[in-house]
Amino acid sequence: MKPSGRDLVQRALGFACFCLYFAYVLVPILLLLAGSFGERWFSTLLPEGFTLKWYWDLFTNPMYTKAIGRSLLVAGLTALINAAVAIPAVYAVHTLNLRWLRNLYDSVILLPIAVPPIVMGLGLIQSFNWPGFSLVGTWQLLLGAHVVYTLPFTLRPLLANLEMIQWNVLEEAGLSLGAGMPFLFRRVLVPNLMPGILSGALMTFAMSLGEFQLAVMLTSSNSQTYPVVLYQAFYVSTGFACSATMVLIVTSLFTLMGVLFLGRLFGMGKAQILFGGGS
Amino acid sequence: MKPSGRDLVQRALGFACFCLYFAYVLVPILLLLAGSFGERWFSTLLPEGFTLKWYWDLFTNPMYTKAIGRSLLVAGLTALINAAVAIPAVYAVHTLNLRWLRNLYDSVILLPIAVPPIVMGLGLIQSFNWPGFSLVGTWQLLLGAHVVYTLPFTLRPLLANLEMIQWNVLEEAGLSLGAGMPFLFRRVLVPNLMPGILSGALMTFAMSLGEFQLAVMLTSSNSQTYPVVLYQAFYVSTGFACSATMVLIVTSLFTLMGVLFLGRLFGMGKAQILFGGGS
Amino acid sequence: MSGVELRNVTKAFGKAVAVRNLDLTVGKGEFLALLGPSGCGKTTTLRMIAGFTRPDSGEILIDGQPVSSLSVRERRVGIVFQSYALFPNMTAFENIAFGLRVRKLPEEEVRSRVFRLLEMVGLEDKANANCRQLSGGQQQRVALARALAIEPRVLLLDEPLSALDAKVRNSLRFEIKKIQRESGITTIYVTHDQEEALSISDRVAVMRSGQIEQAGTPWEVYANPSSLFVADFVGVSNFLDVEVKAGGTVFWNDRPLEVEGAGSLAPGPWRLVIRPERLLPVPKDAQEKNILEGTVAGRVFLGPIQRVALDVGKERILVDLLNTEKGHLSPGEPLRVSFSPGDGRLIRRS
Amino acid sequence: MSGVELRNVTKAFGKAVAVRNLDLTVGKGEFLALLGPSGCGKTTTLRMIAGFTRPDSGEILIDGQPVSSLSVRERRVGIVFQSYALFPNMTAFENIAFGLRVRKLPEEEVRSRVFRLLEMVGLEDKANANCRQLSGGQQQRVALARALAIEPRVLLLDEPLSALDAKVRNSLRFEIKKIQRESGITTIYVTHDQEEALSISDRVAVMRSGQIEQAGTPWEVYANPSSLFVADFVGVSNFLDVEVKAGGTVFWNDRPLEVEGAGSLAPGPWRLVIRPERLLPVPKDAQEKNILEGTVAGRVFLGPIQRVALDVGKERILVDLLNTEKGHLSPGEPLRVSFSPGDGRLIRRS
Repeated sequence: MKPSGRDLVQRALGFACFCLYFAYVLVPILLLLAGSFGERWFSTLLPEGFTLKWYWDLFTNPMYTKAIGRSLLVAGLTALINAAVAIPAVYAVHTLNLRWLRNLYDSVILLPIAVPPIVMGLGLIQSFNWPGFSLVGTWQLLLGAHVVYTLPFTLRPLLANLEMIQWNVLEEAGLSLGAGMPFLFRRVLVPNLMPGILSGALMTFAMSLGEFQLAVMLTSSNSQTYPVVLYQAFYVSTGFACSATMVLIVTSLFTLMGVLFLGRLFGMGKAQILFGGGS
Repeated sequence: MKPSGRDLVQRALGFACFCLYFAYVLVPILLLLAGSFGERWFSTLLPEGFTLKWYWDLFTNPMYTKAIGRSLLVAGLTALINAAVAIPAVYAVHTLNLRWLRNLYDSVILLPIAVPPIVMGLGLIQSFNWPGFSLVGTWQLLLGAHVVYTLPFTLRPLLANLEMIQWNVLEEAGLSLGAGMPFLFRRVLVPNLMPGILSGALMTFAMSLGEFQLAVMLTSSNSQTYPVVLYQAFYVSTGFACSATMVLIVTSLFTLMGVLFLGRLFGMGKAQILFGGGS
Repeated sequence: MSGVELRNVTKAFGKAVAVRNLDLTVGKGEFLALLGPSGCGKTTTLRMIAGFTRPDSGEILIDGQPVSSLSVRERRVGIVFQSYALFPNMTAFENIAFGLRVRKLPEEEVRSRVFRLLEMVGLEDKANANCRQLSGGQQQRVALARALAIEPRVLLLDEPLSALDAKVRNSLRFEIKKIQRESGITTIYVTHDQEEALSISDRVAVMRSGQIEQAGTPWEVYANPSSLFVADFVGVSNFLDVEVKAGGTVFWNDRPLEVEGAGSLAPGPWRLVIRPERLLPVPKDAQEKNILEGTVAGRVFLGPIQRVALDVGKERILVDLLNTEKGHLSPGEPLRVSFSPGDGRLIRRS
Repeated sequence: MSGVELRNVTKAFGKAVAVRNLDLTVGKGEFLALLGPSGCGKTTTLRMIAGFTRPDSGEILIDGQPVSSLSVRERRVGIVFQSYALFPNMTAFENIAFGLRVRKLPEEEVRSRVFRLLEMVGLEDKANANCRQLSGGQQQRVALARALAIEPRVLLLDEPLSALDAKVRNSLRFEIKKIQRESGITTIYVTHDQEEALSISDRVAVMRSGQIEQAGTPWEVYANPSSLFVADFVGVSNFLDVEVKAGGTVFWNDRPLEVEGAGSLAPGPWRLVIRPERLLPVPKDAQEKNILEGTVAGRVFLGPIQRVALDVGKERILVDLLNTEKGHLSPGEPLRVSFSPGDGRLIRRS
C-alpha cells in the first residue's frame, strides 16, 4: 500500500542525491588515481601513458616521507590526548549531573562551530609568538591546536556511549558488589566504552591527519605535516601531486580499516564504531 | 558517600581539562580582540594604544565587504541545499529500512573521514579544469564542494531526529486519520523535524563560513570567500588582521544566536538544537 | 453484515509465515480481543486490516465491503498504538482535531466535536496541554479520542495499555470498554495479557503460530479451552494426567474421579484440566464426589482471592479461595476440596 | 536483632522532602515490600539503605550495626535494579562471578558457586550467553543471582519486575519469593504494584509522601486499612458515605447497617469501606443482616473471579464472585448481597 506515486518520486529524488554525491566525490578521486600513474597530463581530459615514477619520486623525497611520519605522530597523539582528556570529562558530566558542568560541556561542544580554525590559528600565532621566544613553527603547538579543535568529536560519542550503557546504574551495581573504582573502570567502564573511544579516536585521527589550515599557519619548513607538503606538490607537477594525494587517501582508508578491525576484536559492529555508542 | 578521594582527583582532572581548553581558545581570542583595537603591536606582549582605524579600513575596503557577502551567500546556500537533499534522503533511509540504503547512508557519513578536504579540493581542480573550459575559480564550484563536504553533518541530526520522534509510527497514525503525504509533511514532519533541521543548518552554515582550505584552492581573486581574504590580511598589518578576524567571529556568533532565537520561536530548547533531535 | 471479515488470509515475511489461512469474523459493534503470545501473528493481522500490510492472499472486508484496493487513508479505520503516536508538535486538542481538519470540517464543528471527545476521555481541562506534558495514561486517552474523532468503521487497538503502570492500566481498561459500548463501534483489541483480554472483550480469539486456536466469549474460552495451549495461556489451570478406562471411569493416580462426558471418549491417556476456583473446600464428613485430600504447602495472597498450593499425594494442585473468611490456611494444615463432574475438562495428551 | 532498621531518617533534595522522620524495622530473614505511588520516597529509602544516598539525619542499622560510616562497597548489600544493570561486556556467568572475583575467591570456588546460582535461577544452559542475547526475564534472573552471589546481609529490589511482560512478571514473582524463602535473606522489595506487594511479601509497608502510612502483613493491610489512602491504593474497595448516630447505628442513605465497632465511634460522617469479595449473594428470602438489593449494571470477567457492578439506589457498588457457577448475571437482573458486621471498616471522612 505504502509506495504511492508521489512517494516513489520522493524516493527517486533521495536516491539521485546519493548518486550525485558519489559522482562528486568518487570521480575526482578516480581521476587523481589515474593521474598518479599517468606520464603526462596536460591539455587533455585524461592523463596519458603509464608510469610509477611519481610514486618513486615521492618515497625517495625525505621532505615527503618525514612529513607523513610527522602527520601520523600528530594525528596519533591528538587521538590519544583527546581520549585521556575526554574520558574523565565525560565521566564527570554524566555522573555528577551538575547544571554548570553541563553548560560548560555544551560550550566546549559549541566552540568549533563558533570559532573557525582560521581564527584559532591566527589567535595562536598572536598568543605564542612572543618576542625572543616563539612556539609558532613547532609541531607541538599544532598538536595542541588539533587537540582543542577535535575534542568535541571525541566528547560527543563518549557521552552518548555512557548514556546508552547507563553508566551511573552500572557503577552503582559494581559498587554494591564490592568493586573499587579502579577495578570498575578497568573491567566495566573501558570495555563498554570501547565503541565510543574508537569512534572518537577514528574521527579525531582522520581530522588531524587531513587538517591543512592550522598546519599551514602554525608549522615551519622543518615541522610541516603532510597536507602542507602535499599542497606544495602541485607546484612540482600534476602527476607527482596526484600520487601524493593518493598516499593520503590510502593512509586514511588504512586507519579506518584498522579501527574497524580493532573494533571487531572487541565484538563490535561497524555501525557501532562509526556512530559511536549512541544513535 | 560517592565522592571518595580518588574520585575527587578524577573530577579535578576533568575540570582542569575544561579550564585549559578555555585558556587555549579564549585567551587567543581575547588577544585578537585587543589587537583589533590596538594602534601598534610589535615586539610587545600586548598591543599598545587605542584606535578604530583597522575596522574603518576593513569596512571601506570593497575586497573585504564583497568577500563577506559572498561567504554568507555560499554558507546560506550550502545550508539550504543540504536540507533539501538530506530530508528526502533521511526520510527514505528511515521509512524504507532497506539494507543497501543503510549501507549507502553509512558510506556517505564516512566520506569526510576518509577523504580530507585537501584531497577533495585537488580532485575537483583536476576534474573541472578542462582545457578551454574551467569551473575552477567560480564560487559555484566551491558551493558544490561545501555541500558535499558538510552533508554528513546535516544527515546525522536529521536521522537521529526522525528516529527519536518515531516517524514511521507517526506517519501510520496520520495516514489512518486520512491525511495525505503532503499534508503530513507540512503539518507533522517539518515541525517535528525542526530541531534536526536547525541543528544541521547551524553546523553546516558555520563550517562553510569558516572553511578555508577548499576556498583557497577553488576560488580565484574575484570569487574569494572571507577566510581567504582574511588570511591575506596578515600580510597587510597585525591590527588589520585582528579586526578582520573579529568580524568573522562576530558573524559566527550572530548566526548561532539567530538560530537559537529561531529555535525558541518553535518552542525548542538550546540543547535540542545544538545536539539535534537525538542524543 | 459483519463489521470485519477476514477470508483465508495469509501473509509471510520472507520465509516466515506470520498469518496462515486465517478466517475471522467480527460482528458489527462487537469488541473482539486478539490474544496470543508475541510472534503469534496478532499484530500482523491488525496491520492487514488497517492497510499497512498487504496480505499475500485472501480477502479482507470491512462492513461487507472488500478493502484490498483501498489505501490506509480510504479505509476509515481508527488506530491506537502502543507508543501513543501523538503528534508531538500539537496540543491534545490539535491531535484530536487532526482527522477532522484533514476532512476540512468547519472550525465550529471541529471545536464542538473535539470538546465532546475530550469530555468523553475525561481530559476537558487538558485541551491546550502539549502532549509531551501529559502522563502516559493521558496520552493514550488523547490517542483514543483522536482515533474516534473520524468516526471510524472499525477501531483497532495494538497493545494500547502495555506501556502503562498497573494502576493506570486497570482504570483505562474499563474506560475503553465503556467508551466502546457507548459508541457501539466495531473494535479489535490486540493484547498478550489474558486477564486484559478476558475482562475487556465480548469475544476472545486466541492466536497461535498465525492461526486462531479458539474463539468464543471470554467465558467459553476460559471455561472450555479447546486445547492445552489455550488452557495454559488463558488463566491458571491444574493439569492432571489421567487414564480414561472403557466405560468412562477416570483414574488419577489410581484414584477414581467422575468427569462429565468421559463416557464418550476413547480410553487411554488424557489430561484433566480444572480451574483452581472450581476446587471447593468441603467439610471433613462431606460425601461429595471427587474429593481430593491434601496438605497445604503454601499460600499466595492476591487481594480478593488467595491461591493455595495443595499437595495431594506427590502432586501439587492450586486452589483459589475468596478472601471471605478471617481464618487463613497455614502450611501443613490438611484441606479437602472437591469439584463437580461438570467442572473438569478432558483434553487428549499429545 | 533486626535485619534492617531505620531510625528517624529524613532526606530532602533541595526543598523537596523525599523521606520524613521514617522509622522502619525489617526482621532478620523477613521479606518486606515497600509499596507506594511514584514519588512517595520508597526508592530514596532503598537507596539510603544501599548507601547511594546519605540521609540528612537519622540512623540506619544493618544486622544491628550502624552503617552511616560505611561506603556502598562495605555494606554488603545485594541490589537488583529495574533496568537489570548487567555489565554488557560480560556473559551471564561473568556477571554472577563479578562480586566473587572482586573478593579474589579461588577460581574453582567461583565456578561452583556461580553454577549453583545459575541452577537456582534456572539458567544453567545460559552460562556463556552474552547478557544482551537474553530476554528481559532472563536478564533479571542473572541480576538476582549476581546480587545473591556475594551472600549479602540484605537484598534490595527496586521495582525489579516492572519492565517485564505480564506473564513473565507473574512467574518471576513466585521464583523470587521461593529463592528468598530458601536463602532466608532479609529482603526489601520496592514496588508500586499492590498485587505484587501483597503476593510476594511477609509484610507490606505502604508509603505516602515520605512516611509510612501503614505496615503489617498483607492480610492486615488488605483487611484493615488504617486510612482511606491505603484502602484505595491496596486492592479494590467500595466506599460508602455513612452517618454514624449516637449509640452506634450506621445509616447509609437512610438505610440502617450494622457494623462492628461503630458503637465506640464519635457520631458524625464516616466512610464505610467494604471489599467487593466480602459482599456475598444471598437468596431472596434470606434474613441476613446488612442486605443490599440492587440491579446488575455490568460484569467484568477477570479469570477466577467476576466483578459485578451493582446499582443500589443511586450508587454503584462492586461485588466480586468466584467463577464457580455456570450461570452468569446479565445486566438488568436483580441481585441481593449482604456483608457481615465484621467485614466493614469505618474510617473518618476528611
